[in-house]
Amino acid sequence: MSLALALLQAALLVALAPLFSGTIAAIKARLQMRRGAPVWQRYADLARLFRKESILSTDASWLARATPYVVLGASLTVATWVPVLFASSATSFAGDLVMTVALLALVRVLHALAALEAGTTFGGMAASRHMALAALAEPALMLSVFTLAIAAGSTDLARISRAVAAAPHGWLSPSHLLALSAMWLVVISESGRVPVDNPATHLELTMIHEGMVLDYSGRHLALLEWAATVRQMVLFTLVVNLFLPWGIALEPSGAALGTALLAWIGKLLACAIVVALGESLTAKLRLFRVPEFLGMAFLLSLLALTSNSLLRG
Amino acid sequence: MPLAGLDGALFAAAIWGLAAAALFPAIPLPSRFAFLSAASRAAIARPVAIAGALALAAVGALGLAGVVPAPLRWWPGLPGDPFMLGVDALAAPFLLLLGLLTAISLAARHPGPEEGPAGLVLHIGFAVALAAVFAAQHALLLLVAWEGMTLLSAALVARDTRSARARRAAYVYLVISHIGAAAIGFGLMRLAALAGSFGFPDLAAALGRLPAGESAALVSLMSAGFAVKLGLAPLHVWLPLAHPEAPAPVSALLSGAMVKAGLYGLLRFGWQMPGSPPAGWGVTLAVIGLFTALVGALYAVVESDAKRLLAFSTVKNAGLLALALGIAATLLRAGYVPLAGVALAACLYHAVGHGLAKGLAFLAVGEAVHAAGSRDLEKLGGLARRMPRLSVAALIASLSLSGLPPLACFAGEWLLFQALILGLAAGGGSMRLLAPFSGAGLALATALSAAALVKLYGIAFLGRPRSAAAANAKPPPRAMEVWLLVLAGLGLAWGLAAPLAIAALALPISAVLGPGFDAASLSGFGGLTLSIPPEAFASISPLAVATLIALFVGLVFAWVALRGLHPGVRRAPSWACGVSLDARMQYSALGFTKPLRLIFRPLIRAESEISILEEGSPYFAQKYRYRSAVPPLAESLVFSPMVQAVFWISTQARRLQAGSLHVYLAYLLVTLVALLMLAR
Amino acid sequence: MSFPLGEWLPVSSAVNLLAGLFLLSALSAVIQRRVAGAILGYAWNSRALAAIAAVVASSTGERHIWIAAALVLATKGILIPRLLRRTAVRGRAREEAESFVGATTAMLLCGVLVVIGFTQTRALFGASRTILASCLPISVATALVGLFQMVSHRAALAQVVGLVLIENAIFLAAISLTYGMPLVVEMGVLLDVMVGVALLGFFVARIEESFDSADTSLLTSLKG
Amino acid sequence: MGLLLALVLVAPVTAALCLPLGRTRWGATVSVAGAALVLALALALAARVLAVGPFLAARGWLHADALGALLACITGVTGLAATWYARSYMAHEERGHDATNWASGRFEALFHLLLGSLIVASLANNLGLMWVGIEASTLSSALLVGYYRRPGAVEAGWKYLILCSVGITLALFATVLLYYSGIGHFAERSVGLQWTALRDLAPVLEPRFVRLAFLFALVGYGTKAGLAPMHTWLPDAHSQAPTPVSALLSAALLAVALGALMRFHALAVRCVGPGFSENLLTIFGLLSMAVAVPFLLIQSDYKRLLAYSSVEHTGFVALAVGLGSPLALLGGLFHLVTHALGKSLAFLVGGSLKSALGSARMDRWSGVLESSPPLGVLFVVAGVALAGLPPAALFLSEWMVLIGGLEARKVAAVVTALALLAIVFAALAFHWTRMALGKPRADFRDPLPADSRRPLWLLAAALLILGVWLPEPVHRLLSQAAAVIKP
Repeated sequence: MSLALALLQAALLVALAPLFSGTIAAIKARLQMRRGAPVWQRYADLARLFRKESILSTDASWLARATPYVVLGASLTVATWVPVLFASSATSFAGDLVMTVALLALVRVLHALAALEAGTTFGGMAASRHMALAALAEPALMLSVFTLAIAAGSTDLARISRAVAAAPHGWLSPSHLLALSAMWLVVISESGRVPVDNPATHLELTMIHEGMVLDYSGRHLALLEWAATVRQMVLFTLVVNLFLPWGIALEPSGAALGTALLAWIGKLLACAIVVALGESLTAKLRLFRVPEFLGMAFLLSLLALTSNSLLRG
Repeated sequence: MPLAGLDGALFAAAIWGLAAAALFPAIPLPSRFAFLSAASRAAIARPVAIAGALALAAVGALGLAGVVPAPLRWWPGLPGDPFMLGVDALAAPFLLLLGLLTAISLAARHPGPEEGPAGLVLHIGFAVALAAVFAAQHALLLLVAWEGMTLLSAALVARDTRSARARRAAYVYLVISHIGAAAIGFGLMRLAALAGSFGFPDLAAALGRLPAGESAALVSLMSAGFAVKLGLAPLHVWLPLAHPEAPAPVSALLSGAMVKAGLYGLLRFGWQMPGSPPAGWGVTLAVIGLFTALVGALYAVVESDAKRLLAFSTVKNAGLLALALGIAATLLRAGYVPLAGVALAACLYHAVGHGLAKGLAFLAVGEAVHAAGSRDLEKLGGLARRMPRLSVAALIASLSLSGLPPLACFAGEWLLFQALILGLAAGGGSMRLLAPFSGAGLALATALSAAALVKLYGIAFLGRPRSAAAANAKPPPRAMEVWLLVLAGLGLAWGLAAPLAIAALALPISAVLGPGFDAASLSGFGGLTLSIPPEAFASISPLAVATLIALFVGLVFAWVALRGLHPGVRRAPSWACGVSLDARMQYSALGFTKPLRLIFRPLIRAESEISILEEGSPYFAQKYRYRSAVPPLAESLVFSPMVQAVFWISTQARRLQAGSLHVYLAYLLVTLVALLMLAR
Repeated sequence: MSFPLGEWLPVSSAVNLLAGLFLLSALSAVIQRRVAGAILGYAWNSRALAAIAAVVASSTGERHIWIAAALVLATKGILIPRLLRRTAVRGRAREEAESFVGATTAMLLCGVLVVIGFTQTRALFGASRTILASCLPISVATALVGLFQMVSHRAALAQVVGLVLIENAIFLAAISLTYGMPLVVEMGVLLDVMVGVALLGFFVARIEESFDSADTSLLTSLKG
Repeated sequence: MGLLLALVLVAPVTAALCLPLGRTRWGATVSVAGAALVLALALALAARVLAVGPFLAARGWLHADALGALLACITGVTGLAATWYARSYMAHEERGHDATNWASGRFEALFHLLLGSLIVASLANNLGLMWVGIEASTLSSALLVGYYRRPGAVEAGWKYLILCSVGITLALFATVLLYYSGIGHFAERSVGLQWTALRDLAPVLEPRFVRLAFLFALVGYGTKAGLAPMHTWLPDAHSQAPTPVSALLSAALLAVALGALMRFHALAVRCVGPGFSENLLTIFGLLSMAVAVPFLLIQSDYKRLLAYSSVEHTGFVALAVGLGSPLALLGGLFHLVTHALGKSLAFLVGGSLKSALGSARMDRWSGVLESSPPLGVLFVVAGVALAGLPPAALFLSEWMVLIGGLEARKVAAVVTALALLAIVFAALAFHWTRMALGKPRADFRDPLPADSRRPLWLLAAALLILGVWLPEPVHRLLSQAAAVIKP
């Protein structure tokens, strides 16, 4: 039963991930007075890519072929225990928040390595920037994890969302909000959005994620892109369901799950709007201003943690 | 115990086998024994040594199972009790690690034809000394083994006798280690003198009798000595100098096993003593460890010599071990025994895990760069296509050392994070400040070393070869690659079976921590999950994660295959904006870490200058030179001032012997008069 | 064996007189600027020593001290000075044996040394005024003075003189304190002294042949 | 008894034989045989002492106790190694540019005179005779130091002779004072100089004079033993003397002089209690170690380096005696043995390297290990030994002393010693890594036959074996000698 639920949640994430990023793009287009592509565009792209043949560099080793599959596999693995609708999962014994962060790191490392396969300049550039920014994002991420874990008394995802949901106004505590904002900044940078990265560009000066997949094509590219959307979906789901677990189902009843589904979609929509607004209003930062951005995230999370332990006396 | 007979025999066989294998080729024979030429004797000695090493590993495993072999004794004719080699719970995991690494590093040796047996002799002798360090149960013997270990490893570091770099490395290493050994020796012998015996229990009793202040000072002194071997900053300077210079198999042993000797010493003489760990020991160790981890990771990122990079990663992991140990001690003093147990489990598990991973890394990368003829990443590249099996081993090593799940170095960090979070939640006094910074610092260090290892593997093994030598590098002998894959398998097993491994470490942990915590309680579902009591605070399962990933990969693959959309792959040269790609267009190792180098420039004082060699048009000069260097701050800030001071004093003092007989006579006169006036 | 003070007074005063002469001759050797003068001072120093030995011998009536006195006179009083003089004449050592310190400073420093020698040894005897009570301080003082001679003088031979002065001082101690050590020992000692001086003379010749000078302050090629 | 007299007489007789034989093939052979005989008799003596305990001979002039036997054995071992090596070394030297125009055979004769005087000094019971022996050693070794007619050698010989004569004279003063301190307690005066007699009467000796005597002995015999600040002759003499002589000076002569000082110390301990002389020895020991450090750190001449290392090691032994606990004394005496082995090995292998590289300047030495593996290995063993690392025996002796000091609760002294030892280690490691490793020199030619290395291999083997196993008789001899110094 609960295993089925876990798989259902994973399926939901995987299925709706392209839609989510499509939605963000669409909202952005509207905000910029463009008609823009339909929200389904991402699916069309993926389908097209799957049909195209895959070309790899003559310099690439076996790693280049393995990476897309492993990346997608790891993203799916994470997806199985992220609390989407139901605040418990059959696979949560296998992974907690730290494991989630670590698996995302695994994905990142494989991405970076694959980017170096072709021996081109763009790949190296993107990989180097990716690893550098990730290194800076990591401490902030870990501290907001600390804050959550201490508040909930656990690093287990389901327990966290349950705990926050159980405390009626738990999410109002300053430490919680600070951690949330820190987490938000980290998620923005991790999922490669403006102002850290610009998903809609191939300008060598700015691109990070695009640069890493530049030498992929066909189904490999499809898999990577799909995995990227899944990862982005997972991150935002984590934000909304760990920090603001409103309406999440605490017991597996149909009604509860229904409300949970609606709440989840609503919250993600809100996220999409906020992201789109942000991307329309702010310009991308120069690469060497990004550390300040992440430094702020670190500061926020540190404040969150200290205020947490201070308020707990 | 049914094994009672066997284990003693195994232990004796391990020690004497290794010792005999070390001596057999070393003894100079008259020429009339030509049939026993040194080379042929070496050929006999190597398998013997491998067997001995495996026996040692078996002894270690048995020790973890609680089977303690009868100790070996002999009487060196000195006053005091006889020398004694034995295995106890604490020594067992280290012996296991040492045995495995020694066996594989010996098996993976493939010296050139011109090389004499000296290398092999030193290699085995070094292993013997290490085994003696871990198994010694006699203070003086421990000191002998310790110094012997230093000496032999220094000889191995200076194996390439012509290289000035190796010579300097060996010298710095010798001196710093000797100073550490002096500190250790003083502590041990002070206790021995008080106890009137060299046995460890008596030493502990003697320490217990000392007044608190003095015992704390003594323990701290010894800990400082052991910290040198562990390579904690700023005493780590010798490590990145020495480890890379030795041949690859020896570097594996140095970084994999010898560094752990420092940890062993800290555990046995810093902690496992009455009244220890003294107040502040844990906090100090944790702070130093955190600092070391960051220093190591940062310098690993900016290093572009493959083996030095690995050495700095060793420094980072040494820092992590010290951090875990310090956190454990702090938690223990704050009274949270189970949490201390968790941190300690993290420490011991990571000690072995890192040993396996780093051994593999040095063997694989060392061999690769040896084949490619340069340690400089800027001259490497594209090795993965030229030595695929080796590259698998190297990749596994790199990913493990980046602390990624489900590999050998992840579970340890996970446990440490849990200990930090729980310690913070429990709000034990100093933890409140320590935990957040440790967590953040640890995350940063891990991410940085991940960047460093991506750089190592990505630049050396992927992309295009950056030099002719790298372009036609030949893979090492098949046998060696097989051995590397065996070691890789061991590392994988250690990672996937983390819960079982930690349960297996229960004995040493409780030997250090005392009762009140059972590491076996950390593993649940019959070793499937690693979970934190009480009430399964959180749990992970490397094995399940691996299975899930494999499952999904399989599914996706099957799906793609079934849909049958262009299953094949077409190969084409990389696209480089239309111009033909050459190796100099790829990112260099220097360029790869430029963002981090710029970001951390204020800390590491990285220097760089661009000079235009040939002016072309104002915007496009024809030739640039870019020079970048990261100065070794620890040397320039800590050590060279001391050295300069010593030398200044010496130059002044040398005036005593100015050559004038009259002055010499005056010394006599003055001494005589002074004695007459003062001493009579 | 102890010696009642009353019946020894004359002897002890005689000894004191000679001991004073002994010390003065040593001091004269120190302030001499010419090697020959130093040697002369040494010769008188040795004769005073022989005289003291004779007095002690007559007072104790021990035959072997007579022998010792004779030996001292023969070797130290006559033989060694002659040997030294011969070396001095043969070599270039005839030039000024200038010392690092002027005569007056030398005098002052020697004074200090003598005082030290006296104060540090006189205390050993408390109030008693036996022969040795006056002789030991003098011998220690002379030893220090001799050492000072070696420190302050440049000429190799002057240093040799300082050395043999110290040996005299010790002989004084031996005779006055213990009425002579076993004869065999004294013979051995004297023999060694003879050989030593001969050897020193030999080296002086070597130095002059290798360095064209007897100024030992030039011998500073070995340092550090 | 006969054994003692024989032992004392062998060397002089050999000397007398060597003089006429000259540099025929026989000269060297006879001298080696003589040295071997000395060693054999010394070992026999040690065995006898272990069997029947100490005994007097020659009407109390000589006596054999554990300390004397130990010193005799040290002298014998070094003497044999040196003469054996000298067989090929001196032959080569005198073909070389340093050729002396002295009558041939003089070297062996002088060498055996030195050997004999050392044996006498270590076995004499009569303090006067001991003094004569040491003085004789000064005279004979002065001629050996000045053996080459270089100006440097003459200068070194002169300084050596002057300084040691002064020292020895002060030592005579000490003897006189000691004799006086016991006068009146002895029926016939000739006994009054016998060390055994004085030892037995020590409690009733006149303490004020014993103290004064010890002061003079400390300066006098200390000069001979190379204690700072009276050590100044040592580097010059060691660097200028022919290599085998340097070995004997460093390994045996210093030990014997220290032995004489130990005998005075033993009397002082028994008469005025341990505090007085032990503190002085501790101070001078540490001072010697400290003074040696800068010259070890900055040094260009190999033999001077070894000389300063000798100063440091003598100081360490003096410190051991000063620390005074049984274990410290045992370790100190053991250190005399191990240092003798290590230092003579270092000197002799240095002699080969010097003649192979044509200079004793260390900046000319590099890549020894590669140039000549056997010499290189011996060289490294010597370095390891002098630096006090296992498996060389000096590691054990040093730590025995330090543990002994800690047993005696003299922590400050031990800490200082440890710090100094660490710096000395840094210095030696620096020089040795520079010389043993690095690019081999093109002009490296080892002119000596391979069998000239046999004594060196034996010395190295002894060092390493003693490092892991101290045979029981040696242990007994050492502990009895320690008991001689301090009951």
